[in-house]
Amino acid sequence: MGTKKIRAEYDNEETTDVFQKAEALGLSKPDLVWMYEVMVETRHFEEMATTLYGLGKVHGTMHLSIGQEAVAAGTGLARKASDYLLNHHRGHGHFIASGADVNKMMAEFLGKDTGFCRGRGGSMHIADVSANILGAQGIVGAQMGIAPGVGMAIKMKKTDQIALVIFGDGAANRGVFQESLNMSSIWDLPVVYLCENNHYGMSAEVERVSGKVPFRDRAEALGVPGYFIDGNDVLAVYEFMKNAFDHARSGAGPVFVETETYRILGHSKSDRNLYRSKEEINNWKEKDPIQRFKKLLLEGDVITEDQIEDIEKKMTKVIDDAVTFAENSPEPNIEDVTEYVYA
Amino acid sequence: MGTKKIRAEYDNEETTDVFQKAEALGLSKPDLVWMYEVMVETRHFEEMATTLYGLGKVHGTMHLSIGQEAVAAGTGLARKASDYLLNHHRGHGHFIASGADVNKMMAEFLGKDTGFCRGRGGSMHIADVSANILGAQGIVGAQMGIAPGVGMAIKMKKTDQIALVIFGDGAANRGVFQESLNMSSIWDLPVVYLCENNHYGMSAEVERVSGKVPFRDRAEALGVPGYFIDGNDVLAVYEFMKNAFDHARSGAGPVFVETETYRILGHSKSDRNLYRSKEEINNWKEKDPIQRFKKLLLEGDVITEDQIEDIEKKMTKVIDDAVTFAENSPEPNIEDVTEYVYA
Amino acid sequence: MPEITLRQAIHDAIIEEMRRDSTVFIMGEDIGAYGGAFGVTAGILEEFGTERVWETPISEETIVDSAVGAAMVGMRPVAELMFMDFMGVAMDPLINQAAKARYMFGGKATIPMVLRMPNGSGTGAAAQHSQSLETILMHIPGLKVVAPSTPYDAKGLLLSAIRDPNPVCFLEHKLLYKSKGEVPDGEYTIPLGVADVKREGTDLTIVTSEIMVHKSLSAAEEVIKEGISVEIIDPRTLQPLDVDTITQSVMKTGRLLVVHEAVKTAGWAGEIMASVSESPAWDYLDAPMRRLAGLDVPIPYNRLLERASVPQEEDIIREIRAIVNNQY
Amino acid sequence: MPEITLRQAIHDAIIEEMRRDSTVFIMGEDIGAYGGAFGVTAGILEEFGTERVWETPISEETIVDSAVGAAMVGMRPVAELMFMDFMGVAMDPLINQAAKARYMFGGKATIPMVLRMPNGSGTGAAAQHSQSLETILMHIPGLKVVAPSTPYDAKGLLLSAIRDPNPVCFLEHKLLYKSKGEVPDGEYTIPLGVADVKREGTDLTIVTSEIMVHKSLSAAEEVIKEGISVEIIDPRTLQPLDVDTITQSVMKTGRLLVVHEAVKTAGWAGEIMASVSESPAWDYLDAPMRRLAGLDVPIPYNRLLERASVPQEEDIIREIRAIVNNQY
Ligand SMILES: Cc1ncc(C[n+]2csc(CCOP(=O)(O)OP(=O)(O)O)c2C)c(N)n1
Ligand SMILES: Cc1ncc(C[n+]2csc(CCOP(=O)(O)OP(=O)(O)O)c2C)c(N)n1
Ligand SMILES: [Mg+2]
Ligand SMILES: [Mg+2]
Repeated sequence: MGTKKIRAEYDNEETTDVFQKAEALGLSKPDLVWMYEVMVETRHFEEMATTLYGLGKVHGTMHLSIGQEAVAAGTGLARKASDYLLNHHRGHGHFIASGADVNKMMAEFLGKDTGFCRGRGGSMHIADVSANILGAQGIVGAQMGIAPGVGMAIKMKKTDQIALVIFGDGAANRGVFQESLNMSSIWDLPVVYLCENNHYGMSAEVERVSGKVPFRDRAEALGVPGYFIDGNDVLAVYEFMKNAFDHARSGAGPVFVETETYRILGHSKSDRNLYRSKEEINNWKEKDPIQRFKKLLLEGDVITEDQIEDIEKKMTKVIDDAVTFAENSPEPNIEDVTEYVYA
Repeated sequence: MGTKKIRAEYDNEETTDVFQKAEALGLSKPDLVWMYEVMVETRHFEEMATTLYGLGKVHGTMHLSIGQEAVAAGTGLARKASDYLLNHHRGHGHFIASGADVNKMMAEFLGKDTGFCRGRGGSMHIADVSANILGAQGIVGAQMGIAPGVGMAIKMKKTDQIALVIFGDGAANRGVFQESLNMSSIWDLPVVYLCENNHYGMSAEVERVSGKVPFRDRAEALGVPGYFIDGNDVLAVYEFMKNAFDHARSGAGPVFVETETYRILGHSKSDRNLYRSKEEINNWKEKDPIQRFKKLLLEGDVITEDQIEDIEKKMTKVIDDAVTFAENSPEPNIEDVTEYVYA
Repeated sequence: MPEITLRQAIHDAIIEEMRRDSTVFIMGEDIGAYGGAFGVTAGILEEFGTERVWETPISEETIVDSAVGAAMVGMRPVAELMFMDFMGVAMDPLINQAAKARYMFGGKATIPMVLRMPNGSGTGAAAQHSQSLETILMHIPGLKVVAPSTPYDAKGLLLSAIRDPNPVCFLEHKLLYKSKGEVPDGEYTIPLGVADVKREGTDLTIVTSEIMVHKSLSAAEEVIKEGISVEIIDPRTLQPLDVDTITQSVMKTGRLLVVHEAVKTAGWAGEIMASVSESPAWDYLDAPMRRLAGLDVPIPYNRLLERASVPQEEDIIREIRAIVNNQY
Repeated sequence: MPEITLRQAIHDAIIEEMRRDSTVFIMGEDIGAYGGAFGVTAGILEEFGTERVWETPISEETIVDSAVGAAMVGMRPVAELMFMDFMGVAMDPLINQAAKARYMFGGKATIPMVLRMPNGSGTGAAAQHSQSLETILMHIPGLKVVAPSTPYDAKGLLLSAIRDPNPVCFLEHKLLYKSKGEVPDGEYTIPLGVADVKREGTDLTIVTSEIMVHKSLSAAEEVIKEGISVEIIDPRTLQPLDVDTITQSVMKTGRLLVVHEAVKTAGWAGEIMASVSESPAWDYLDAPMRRLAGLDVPIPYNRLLERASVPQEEDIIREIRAIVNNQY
């Protein structure tokens, strides 16, 4: 068991002609540029996070998604602002793609009072409930347990919202995966499950710790339509997530989308990458989703080299501004430490 | 979802000719009679339990398996005495089919010091670790979590034992199902999973609370070979369980066998059967596994009406003796109440 | 006032809140046609249908997690664990989700949910169906813990619990379901965090809850014959705890006995004693503070052993005498 | 004697026991090539291979359940939860399986297992990765709870824990992993249930464990300058608890302060106070018993808030002065 490699098959065809694909998906040029920008912004945000950590300005640990930005960008475009987002620990890209203010994100990173959680949560727990961002999870998989409840609420309130829940391949091996998908399945809840399969849960290679991959089959065995796609192809991500949202919004019940991608950096700051080869990492660097999409955009004349430059500059500034904002923000008041325990 | 009825298909063909089938399975006439006796003994045990409860002699609650005896009898014959048994709350039949002394079982029922657990456990927790009977579980599904550990131990000790773990359809919806099968799958552990699908988990009809049935598909999605069979056909149970034990013993990893059967009585003593129809119950009474096997045995001339009578009498006596033993046994010493907390 | 059972009082509180507030709903196992393992929710499915009565698979972790999720987006779930012991499989949702979401998210989330949990021994259900684990819940900041002893308290407290903007764990002692008491018609609430003096007395303060309130009341009736006057404080909510009422009483009586069914070691008696120690009542103590609690054992099946493993009226009487007569 | 870190001491205890006893094995997440989240198990996979090092999926419930299963059939698992906070998803195996199997089965099962759990705040890991939940474990009869403060104690206690026939929860404070101390070469054991007097003194007894032992020792060094002599008792095992050593000390000093990082409400300070209350030491108390504990909050991320949420040296000094000077 556990031997079948996950690259067995994809449900999507590789995007080669951006125009044709965009047309088929009903995407405008600004949509395409938006996704590109989100990816670049996320990359800059996380590179800055590493820098700040190196400078001793960030406390604790952090989980970076470098190499996985396409999943967030494609999903972010498919999601409506009214849809709920239940995020996981490696979720900066999803926050940015959901329109979260990077100033408040950066401030939270630095533990400042202006941060999304007023410095209480940190990178792992960014939330903005008023914007339907129900927070990120430090307990691997717990967001999956929470999601059906959000779906139930949506059904009871009869709105046309969706609960989008994001988790990794490692999380898919927690029992709550089955409980959650089963519960959403029996009640046809409007929950979209997005599994970011980046090949590893910390040092655990997905094939070594999973009886069978892809996980899509588990979803199907629970009565939930499941798809396994190339997560570094941002247009494929958009396409399948859009369909998933549409399906769930129509009242037809939950959908499961598994996106194959790769975590380029270590799991967290303490990771020395002893469990995988440099070669493997380098192979995946070749498949960088930003470079890949850039190439498509350039080849399709959607964007020029100059515009690429401008986006680069713009995002450098956005992130620098966020750092300035965060650094100039006050620390929380120590006397307020017991605030927020009870409402 | 949850609409597909579980009687969709079986992996087994209905046994019609007992001789032919027995021959194919390498079963002797005493084997066949043994299974019949186990079923009758279990039925008598449980009917007596009800009587004692009615008389106020039994404390607490109890979970009876009347109508499900074939699963235990077929499994008990397939299991070797050296194999570990991890039982669930509705497990009297499995204990009896594993050769457990009914005197000690009855004494445990009455909470006596001579009971298997010296009166500490009761019907729900009968155990006899020295005989490889690792106890029954009051927390639905927990035995599934324990099973891989037993499988790991077997692997480390390099014995040719098996861990047999028994649970219901309701338990299959707990997350620990997925965790357990996955763990056994990745390490090819010698664990045999036996799901007694009796259509209900308390009042929850299996189709209503399960995204998809049979559960066999979930096992397959975890890389575990899964079978769905008629659990009221004792020879089919034996056949599939024997194959499952052989497979697991050969080092090929876990197997999952789902047996369809039906709980004739209420879930426990407080059940008023408000969630199902009399008609449904009566339909299933027609499929009583004891009557069904008796008919086969008689038709095949394996046994005579007189022998049937004798077995009836023998088992009546065995159970009456057990009651006598239990009633004449002392209560535990109250001063010993704190014994056994620590070793 | 009409006399109803504690079961009925809880049932009424739920159904009346469901009628009043459309965001209130129930979820759990076998709460529909079956009416719940202890019959509390009987008839609710009939009135409200599956839209407000969510009968779940056996998936406690996801049940409690989902209650958190629904609460976070504006609903008021009243979830049920069939037995408090099953907390073991639903602990992360309590410890790390319900209790912490608001704080971690900087006050941005509100989790107005109730988790009902039958607790206690005495039914012959043995070790995995008989525990009283409320101390664990008290130790998790962010959770509230309610433990009523009478139908009146149960209804008034449950109404408050459902309306409270925080996650509230609501204990129901199995042996009290059939106990009766006066409950007024119509709506009334009892605030969380206010203890009730169940009996006034002058010689000794007993702090106790749920079924032990009743055993203590009987014990008090016994010892009054010997001239020992016992005051009985029922905190009703263990978190927040009404320390004032307790210390006031101790300042009057000078003696403290805490009685609980939960096992002794690290049980909540220690919290009461610590609170008294830290309070002005310390100086009024005329005797050591004492506790009478469940033995440090899993609950045994045999009825004699089961009875021996938790405090009984005679044990309480013995303790009262020992304290008052300085015999420890 | 060589000085080694607490991390090394734990590592050595595990590897030496694995060499000595072929039934000892380890299981958990990322304990192989990664070496464990805190590096404790580095190198063990290399020596023993996958036959004795079981690297699991993220499935804590089944990890701990499986440790119970393996232990029940004669193995001695040393399992790891990456953070103690994850107890939430592995609570049923602890509460209802490991702790109860022996009792429920009438003494027929023996569960010789160890569950290692890094606890504590101070690393900026926020609410779900910083808790000290040992009180919960103390409240479950059947479990033992060990909480070392030095490399010497850690090694000797872990050896005893692995050899103990009961389920033992072994706490490792994250901030102590790098702390150093003298540890003799070769095998030695420290029995479970024996406290250690970490500092002798005459005016006040502090009962404390893990990192708070060190903070208390520093505080004691400060206040001795004012002539206040503090005795520091480290129970080392919280269950079984060495009540005698504690009460002896209190009978000498007449004053008790309990310090723990775990949150205050229903934390184990109450158990210490209750034990003293029930003991002959009660009569020797010259001041109310006091506790200094973590605030009743989830641990916040921001470092200033994080620091403020658990006792610091200055807080301990303040408390010592207050008690000794009768200012409360
Ligand atoms: C219940 C639980 N177990 C273990 C951990 C420690 N941990 C944090 S992230 C992680 C790996 C998660 O893998 P995956 O779900 O694939 O997400 P990825 O980190 O790859 O994005 C682990 C083991 C945790 N936080 N919670
Ligand atoms: C974790 C847990 N949840 C709920 C229960 C209450 N309960 C006991 S048996 C049962 C039904 C189990 O159904 P199934 O697994 O199908 O077994 P069956 O009773 O049908 O044999 C329930 C809900 C329990 N004991 N443990
Ligand atoms: Mg991953
Ligand atoms: Mg069933």
